[in-house]
Amino acid sequence: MIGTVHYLALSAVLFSIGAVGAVVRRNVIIIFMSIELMLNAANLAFVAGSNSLGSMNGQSIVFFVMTVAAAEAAVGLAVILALFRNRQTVAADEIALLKW
Amino acid sequence: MRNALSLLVLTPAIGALLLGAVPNGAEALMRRLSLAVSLVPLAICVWIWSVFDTSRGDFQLVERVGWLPQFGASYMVGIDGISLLLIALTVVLTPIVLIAAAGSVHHRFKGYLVAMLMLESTMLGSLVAIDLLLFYVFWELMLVPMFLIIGIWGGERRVYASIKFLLFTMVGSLPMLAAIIYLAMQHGVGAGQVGNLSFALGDLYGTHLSPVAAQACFLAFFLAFAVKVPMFPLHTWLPDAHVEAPTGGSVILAGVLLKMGTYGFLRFALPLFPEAMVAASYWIGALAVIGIVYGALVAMVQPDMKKLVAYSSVSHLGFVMLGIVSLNTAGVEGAVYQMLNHGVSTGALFLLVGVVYERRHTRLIAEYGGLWKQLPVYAVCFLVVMLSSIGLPGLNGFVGEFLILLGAFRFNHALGAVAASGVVLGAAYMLWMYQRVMFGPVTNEKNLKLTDMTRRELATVLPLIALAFVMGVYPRPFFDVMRASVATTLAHASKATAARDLAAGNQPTAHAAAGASIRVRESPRHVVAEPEGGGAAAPAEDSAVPAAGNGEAH
Amino acid sequence: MTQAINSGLPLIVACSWALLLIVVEMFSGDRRFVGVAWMGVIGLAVTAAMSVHYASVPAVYGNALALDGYAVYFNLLACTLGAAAMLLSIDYLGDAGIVRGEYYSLMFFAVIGVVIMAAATDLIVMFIGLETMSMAVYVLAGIRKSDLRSNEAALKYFLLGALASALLLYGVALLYTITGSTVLADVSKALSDTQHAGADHLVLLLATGLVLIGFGFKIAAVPFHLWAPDVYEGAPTTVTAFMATAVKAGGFAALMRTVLVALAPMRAELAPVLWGAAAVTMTLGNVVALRQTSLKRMLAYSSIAHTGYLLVGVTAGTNEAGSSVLFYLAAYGAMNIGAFGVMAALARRGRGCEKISDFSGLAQTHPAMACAMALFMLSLTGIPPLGGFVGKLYVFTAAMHAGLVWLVVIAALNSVVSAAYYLGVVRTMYFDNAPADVLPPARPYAAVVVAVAAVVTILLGVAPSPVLGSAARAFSKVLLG
Amino acid sequence: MSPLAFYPLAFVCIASAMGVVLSRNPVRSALSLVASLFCLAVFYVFLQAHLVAALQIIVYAGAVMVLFLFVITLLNLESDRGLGEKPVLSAIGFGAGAIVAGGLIAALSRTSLGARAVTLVPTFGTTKVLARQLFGDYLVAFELTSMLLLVAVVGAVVLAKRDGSYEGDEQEAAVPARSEEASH
Amino acid sequence: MHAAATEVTASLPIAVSYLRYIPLAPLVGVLFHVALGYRLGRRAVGLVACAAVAVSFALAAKAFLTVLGSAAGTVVTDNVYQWLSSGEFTANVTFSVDALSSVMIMVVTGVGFLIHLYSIGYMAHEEDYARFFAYLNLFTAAMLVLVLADNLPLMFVGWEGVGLCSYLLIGFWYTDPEKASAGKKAFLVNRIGDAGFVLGAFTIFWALVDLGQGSLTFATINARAAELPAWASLAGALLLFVGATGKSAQIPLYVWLPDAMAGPTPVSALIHAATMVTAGVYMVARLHGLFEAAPAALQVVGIVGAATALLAATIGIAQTDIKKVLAYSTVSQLGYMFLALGVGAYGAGIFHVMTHAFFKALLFLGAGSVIHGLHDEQDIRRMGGVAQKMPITHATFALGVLAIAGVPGLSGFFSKDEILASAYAGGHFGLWICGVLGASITAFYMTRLYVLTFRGKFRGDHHKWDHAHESPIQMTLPLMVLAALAVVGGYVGVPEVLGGNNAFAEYLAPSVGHHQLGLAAGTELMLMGISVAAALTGIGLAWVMYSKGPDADLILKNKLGGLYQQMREAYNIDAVYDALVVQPLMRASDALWHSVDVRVIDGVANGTAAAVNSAGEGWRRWSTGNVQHYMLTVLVGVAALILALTLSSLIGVAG
Repeated sequence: MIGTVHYLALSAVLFSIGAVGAVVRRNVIIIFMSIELMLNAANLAFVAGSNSLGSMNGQSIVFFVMTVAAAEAAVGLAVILALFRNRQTVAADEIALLKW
Repeated sequence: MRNALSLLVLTPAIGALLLGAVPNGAEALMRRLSLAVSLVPLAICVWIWSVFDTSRGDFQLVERVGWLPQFGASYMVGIDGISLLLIALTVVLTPIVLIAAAGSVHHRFKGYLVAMLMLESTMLGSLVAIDLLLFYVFWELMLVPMFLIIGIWGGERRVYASIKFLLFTMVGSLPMLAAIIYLAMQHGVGAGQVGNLSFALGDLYGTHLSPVAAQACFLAFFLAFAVKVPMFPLHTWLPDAHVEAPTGGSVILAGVLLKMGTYGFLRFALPLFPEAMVAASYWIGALAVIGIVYGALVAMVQPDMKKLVAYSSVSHLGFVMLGIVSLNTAGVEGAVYQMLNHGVSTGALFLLVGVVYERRHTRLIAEYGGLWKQLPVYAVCFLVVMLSSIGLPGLNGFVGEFLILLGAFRFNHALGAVAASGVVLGAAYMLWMYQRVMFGPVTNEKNLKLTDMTRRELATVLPLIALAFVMGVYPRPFFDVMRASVATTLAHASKATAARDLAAGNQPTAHAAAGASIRVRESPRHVVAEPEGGGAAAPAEDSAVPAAGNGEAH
Repeated sequence: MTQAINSGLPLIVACSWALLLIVVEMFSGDRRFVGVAWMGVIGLAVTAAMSVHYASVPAVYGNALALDGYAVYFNLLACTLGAAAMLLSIDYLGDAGIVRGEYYSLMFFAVIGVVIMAAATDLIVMFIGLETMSMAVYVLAGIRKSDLRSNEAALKYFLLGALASALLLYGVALLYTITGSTVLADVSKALSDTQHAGADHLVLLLATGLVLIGFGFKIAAVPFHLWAPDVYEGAPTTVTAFMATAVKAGGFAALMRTVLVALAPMRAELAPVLWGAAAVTMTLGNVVALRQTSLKRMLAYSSIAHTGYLLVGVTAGTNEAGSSVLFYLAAYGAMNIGAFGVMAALARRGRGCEKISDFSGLAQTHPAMACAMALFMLSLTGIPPLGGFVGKLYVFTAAMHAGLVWLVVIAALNSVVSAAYYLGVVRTMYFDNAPADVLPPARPYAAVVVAVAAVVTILLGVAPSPVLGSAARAFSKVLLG
Repeated sequence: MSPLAFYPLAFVCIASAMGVVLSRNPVRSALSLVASLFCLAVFYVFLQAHLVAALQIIVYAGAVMVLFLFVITLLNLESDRGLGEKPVLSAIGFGAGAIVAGGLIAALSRTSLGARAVTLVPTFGTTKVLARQLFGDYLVAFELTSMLLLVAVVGAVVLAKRDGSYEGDEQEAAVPARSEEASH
Repeated sequence: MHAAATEVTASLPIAVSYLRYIPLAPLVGVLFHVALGYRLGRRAVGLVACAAVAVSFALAAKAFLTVLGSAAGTVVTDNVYQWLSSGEFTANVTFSVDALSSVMIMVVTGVGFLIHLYSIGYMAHEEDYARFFAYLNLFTAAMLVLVLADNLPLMFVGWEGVGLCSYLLIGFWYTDPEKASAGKKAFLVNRIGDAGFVLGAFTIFWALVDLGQGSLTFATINARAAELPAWASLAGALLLFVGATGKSAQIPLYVWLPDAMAGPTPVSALIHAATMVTAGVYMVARLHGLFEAAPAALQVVGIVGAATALLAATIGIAQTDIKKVLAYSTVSQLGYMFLALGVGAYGAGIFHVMTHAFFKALLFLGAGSVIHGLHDEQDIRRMGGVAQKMPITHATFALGVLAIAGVPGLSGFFSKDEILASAYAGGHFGLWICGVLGASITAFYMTRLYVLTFRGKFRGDHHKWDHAHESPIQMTLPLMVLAALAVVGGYVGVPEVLGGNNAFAEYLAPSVGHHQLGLAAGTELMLMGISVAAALTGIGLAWVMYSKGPDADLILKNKLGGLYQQMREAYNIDAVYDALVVQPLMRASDALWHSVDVRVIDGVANGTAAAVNSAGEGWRRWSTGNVQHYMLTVLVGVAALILALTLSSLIGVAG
């Protein structure tokens, strides 16, 4: 029988994949997508939690997380756009002006 | 006047601010104003001296204003014999330095005067502070003006020297802050709650620390003060600081700043941790003696005059430390007196080196020779000051050194004997330097063009020479002022010292009896219910405001 | 019901004022948006005043927000720092090529974000507050669009911020799953119940770890500090000033409430982690700052070091330690606003004022500015009798009282290292002589802010009792039981 | 929900997540992200979170991912060489990721969650109940999110809209791109 | 208050207030010279200098007569003020004159006055005139303080004061580096002695404190000496004796006296013959109670005295510089004085001090007059026949030679004989033999000096001979007075066996005790005969060998072989000291400075700074600017934390 633990395990896997994706990829947008994936993993955990607890709080929290994700997407893409307009690149390792 | 001490501390600072407003052009106005400002503390000091009650060993003219009630720290100032003498030294040296500055400092003159006055203010502050935290505040503040003086008006390697001076002292003083906090906390431990913390020195005398904690705190205090003295292994900042500092800076650095270390031992380390201090007296004595011999030996081979005088300071202050550690009246009174002498003689030495440096812009002994013929007045002044520095009887150096050796000999024959050799070595390097500079034919033609001392330079050196003679021939007034205070300070450690002396095989010195006989007025609040009854009863701190009010509901 | 409304008034007024700001900005014609700036400053002042006025009645919204003493203290702190940053920006923006009026509204929103974080008693509301603030500051960091370094700063801050939010969120999710609620008080009660001790212990540990990491990023604790130097250096100076002071204060407000209230039962396991974080952060911040040539980047590492000192207070976790952190944040805020203010005052287009060498000989050319900067540097080092010293003293005393003797000794030695680079700046200003092209005269607004900051730093040192008292009162009711 | 349905769906979801990370072409990774979102939506339905599932598809998959695709095509990014160039970085990354996943799963497998047998109310997860909660307990949070979105929009406009602060636009007002170049 | 010496009658203190002016007068002179000297010209300076010493002489005479006139054991004291008091230690400025010090102040002021007079002539063409007389007056003041002091600390003030003046006066012609370093050497060697003196004083002081009466006045020391613990009195006495050897140029610290000849001749006469060098003798005599309490110390004093007497005499034979010969002769005569003290004959020692002051000052001033006449010629091998040119100097010098040789009838005979007799009576035969041997060698080298200088033909260059002339009256008058004193001086202490009543010893009895020889008249006369014979053989031998000229030295050289060369170079003890002490010290200090200060301590300081900087540089490189690295750090941080927490909780659960 599939219990809450399975769902949480799945969310953990998704979370790790997102984290790894954020680290290994050069393309900034892919990094951003990986972070979105991590957020979705958290959503899954919330829903699984609310299901196991039987209280609806989890689901309203998911609602808030989605709005935050949307807002983040808007600002993030705007930042990436502004950067692209100046540098014509989205590769993370080429954006290294500020160091040491 | 009610709060003489606060006035004493604040006048130079206010003067410095006034000076800041003076337009850059008016050099003459600046000189006169700065001198006038520096004379005010002198006047106050004279007044304090006249009103000072020499029979009382505890703090007088105590003022207390709440500053940080949450911590139990308050702006609490007071003086006793020892700090009065050092204050006198400071207020005498600063006007002299300001007069000398006119001749020697050329660029950013106003900044120099402001820094000097701020320095005087902070030094006086740390001498009058009897609240541990307030002392720490002034102790740290002293560094800043000195750092600027060495850094801005110094010689070639001034930046390295100023940073080295600063970091050496800070490495020493920050663990002390931790120790101070721990100590203050221990005082409050009775009531558990932080509120009843107290930094007032009077309260802290009786604090009970576990032996390990006492040892650790003592080591922290020792490190901070040993760097300042400077004691043997921690002294390498002094030659650099002296060589690179401008003349006025060196005078004040040698004259007063070095005494902060030894003053710290007498005012804080000894009364707060008597057992730890007495237990450590042997190895501190050994370090002091090493310092004496090492300082003298290294001074022998210095090519640079200022470095030589710097190492001689290491040697002289080795003597002072030896005197303090002997923990008997003769030794400690000799040590306090030697602090004054060193301030006078080494201050004068630096002024004289400055005189020649202004003309030839070099401090190398090899550059000079046969100056006596060219500058007879200079040579005679240099001779008298040198003799006072090597402790010729009849001048001030002898009185201090004689008493220190007397006390040290009582403490430990071996240390006393080796220290006596320091006297011989001291004469050796000084005379050799004097001969290479003053006697012999004029080797370097540049020396032929040298002019003798100007009236301004004489005005700075002659008072010190006169002081050297007076202090050598008639030291009574100085000893009267400090007698009761030294007895009280030693009374703190009397039990432990007596035990140490018994162990060392000679009878407990009469001072233990003398200490007790000097009527240390017990105030009920301070008597710590110790099983042995007497012991380190804190001396009555008859502050006007009862010291109990530390940190109730704010 | 009315009582709940009028005590929530400060927040409502603040939000509406921010909206008003956007509208006003649309209609203001001149390019320097002075009017908008003053509107912003007045708005902040009003918010602060109202929150103090209503502070007497601690309003609790369900269990989402609690405008208690703690929140009011941070409210005041954030508003003053925000107002200072806005005043600094008035004539800095025009010259720095930022022709966006929204600058002030975004900053206003950021302040509101901080207030929410401080007042939140529910992890989710705190998260939303955190995100509001972060969004605003991401944009502010990148607001000078034409400058590559500003874009890069915004990108780095955004990416790492998003990652940290994801981590924090996942931690909260796990906590929610185990304890059943996201309200701090309930979480704390649930955690202290025995039945969670056994099996769920490890998950709870991991969850608290993740939450700590989320906040650790915000206050730039090591090893999550790497973004701070780059972002501080890239962003416009006034934004950096805001970030270093108000944003950090917000981070600490949230961290303290979470760690000391919600995760209080877990503190036994957390203490070594916090202890380690504090020590490493202090040391790394000070040591790397030694090697910096750019003053902005040096101040970034110095703020990391001060995070370390603040973490000492958080590690101690007692009532006294909490109020010491509150006071330290105030003193630290004043010092940093002043230091960045001096930089903002002297910066001009084309002639940057970011490298330490730009300040050589400042004492001769701008004595007042140099003196103020020296004052800030000394206070940051902890030289008495300035605010920095009393702050450190208070934190050290609290930590010592909580038995963290060795941590205090490490902090003491760190102060020595910090003396080297702070006084390195003083050395450059006073010892070296001025270069040929002298820095332009200081800007009026910025000079005022610097002067006020200097006075506050001195007052906090000489007569800190009022602020000490309010900090202690503010923190007194935060800890449960 | 029977294991027969859970495992294949979980597998698809994980595969599409890996697709996001590994695929070289950004468009393909965007689409695989959409696929994983759909799987999640299905899970939500099984977890009786019907409204959330719907929102997931409409808001997330619909709006956000469209925005991503829009930006990707706007910048017409060509595919980069994926993980090829930085083997060390990828190795450490995957290692750390594995540790995180392993640790979490180990911790979760030992929790007492399994023991909670809770029978859900039939109306669990319906819009009415969720709405009553949103406007009841979470009213404050709800209002604050509105402000959050406002900030996001204002920010996006400030950054994205072309307003003459670039060289290309007005020469005079433009700021030399590298004015405050910090020469290290 | 002043407990008298054991066998001395109780002293009756007479409080006066004029004693303080004795040292004050020359001090006023010094101030005058320093302030106005250069402006007022030579005559005024000379006048004031001599006047100052004359005043002291008058007051000294008054004190002397008071002591002489009143009952035995009277002490004239003048308590000026309390100089120092700290804890148990107190030191007052108190001057006191008893029999012993009355003799000393008379000698110091008397001989001093004559030498001041002589210097006016001798230094006539010196441009630093005022500076010379300032130093001379300062010296007289310091010596008077030393002699008049009633306690050890005040004596030490005078003790180091005279050391300083000898440094200044030896290095008077400072332009010549040789002379300057001679002055420095004198001061440093004295300083070593003074260190011993100070340590001795401390030992005694603390021992007395343990007895309950902590005070360093001579009366207390002598009174309580017996009660001191054995080690304390022995150590105290020996350490004080080290001070005495430093000041009175005994083995091992005598090396500075021969080099002190670099100073002007009147300086040598005053300081290195008559007054300063006798300070050590005076100190030991003054503290006779202490030395008696430590017989071993007395033994050491006697042996050192005898050894020095012999050693210095042998060196004297081979010297060619007129002043060097007299210098070594002084060291030898001082040896005699210490020999006297060693055998307990304090009176005889002081008697020899007085007589030696007369004839040695005479000899030095005579030599000065010769050098002055021959335009700074000091090598006796290039002199000869000076008698014809300088009759008065010749006559007075001859008298001096006879006196020092111990020819009966002259002062030297009486004092030296009393010493030898006491040595014999005390059973110290070894010391007695050394004494007699020394006496003959002394007679030998003095006659050699006299013959080579005054007898035979002039061997120097003719230019000098033509200009040679007798010295002016200011120089010859003191010579004549001293010659008279050298002859008459002895009659004060004629021993009973020769019909005298040894008034001098009687007079000194209250201060230093007087113990009868206890020898049968016959033995005493026999001893006298032996010493006279020794003297005459010395004189005759030298006369015969050297009447033909200096080549007689060659005879001695091949007879004594290498020893003679050693004697000529004074056994090059200087080189030994230099190698043993000075060079190692310099090398050590150089090594210390470079290795310890620069490398070790600074090394550590700069090392830590460098370490912190390199750590900073390392961590600085950590922020590479690439976002991926930052993300990686965060991820690794998370992984590390998760790992740590899992492990700790597993251990926790398992543990």
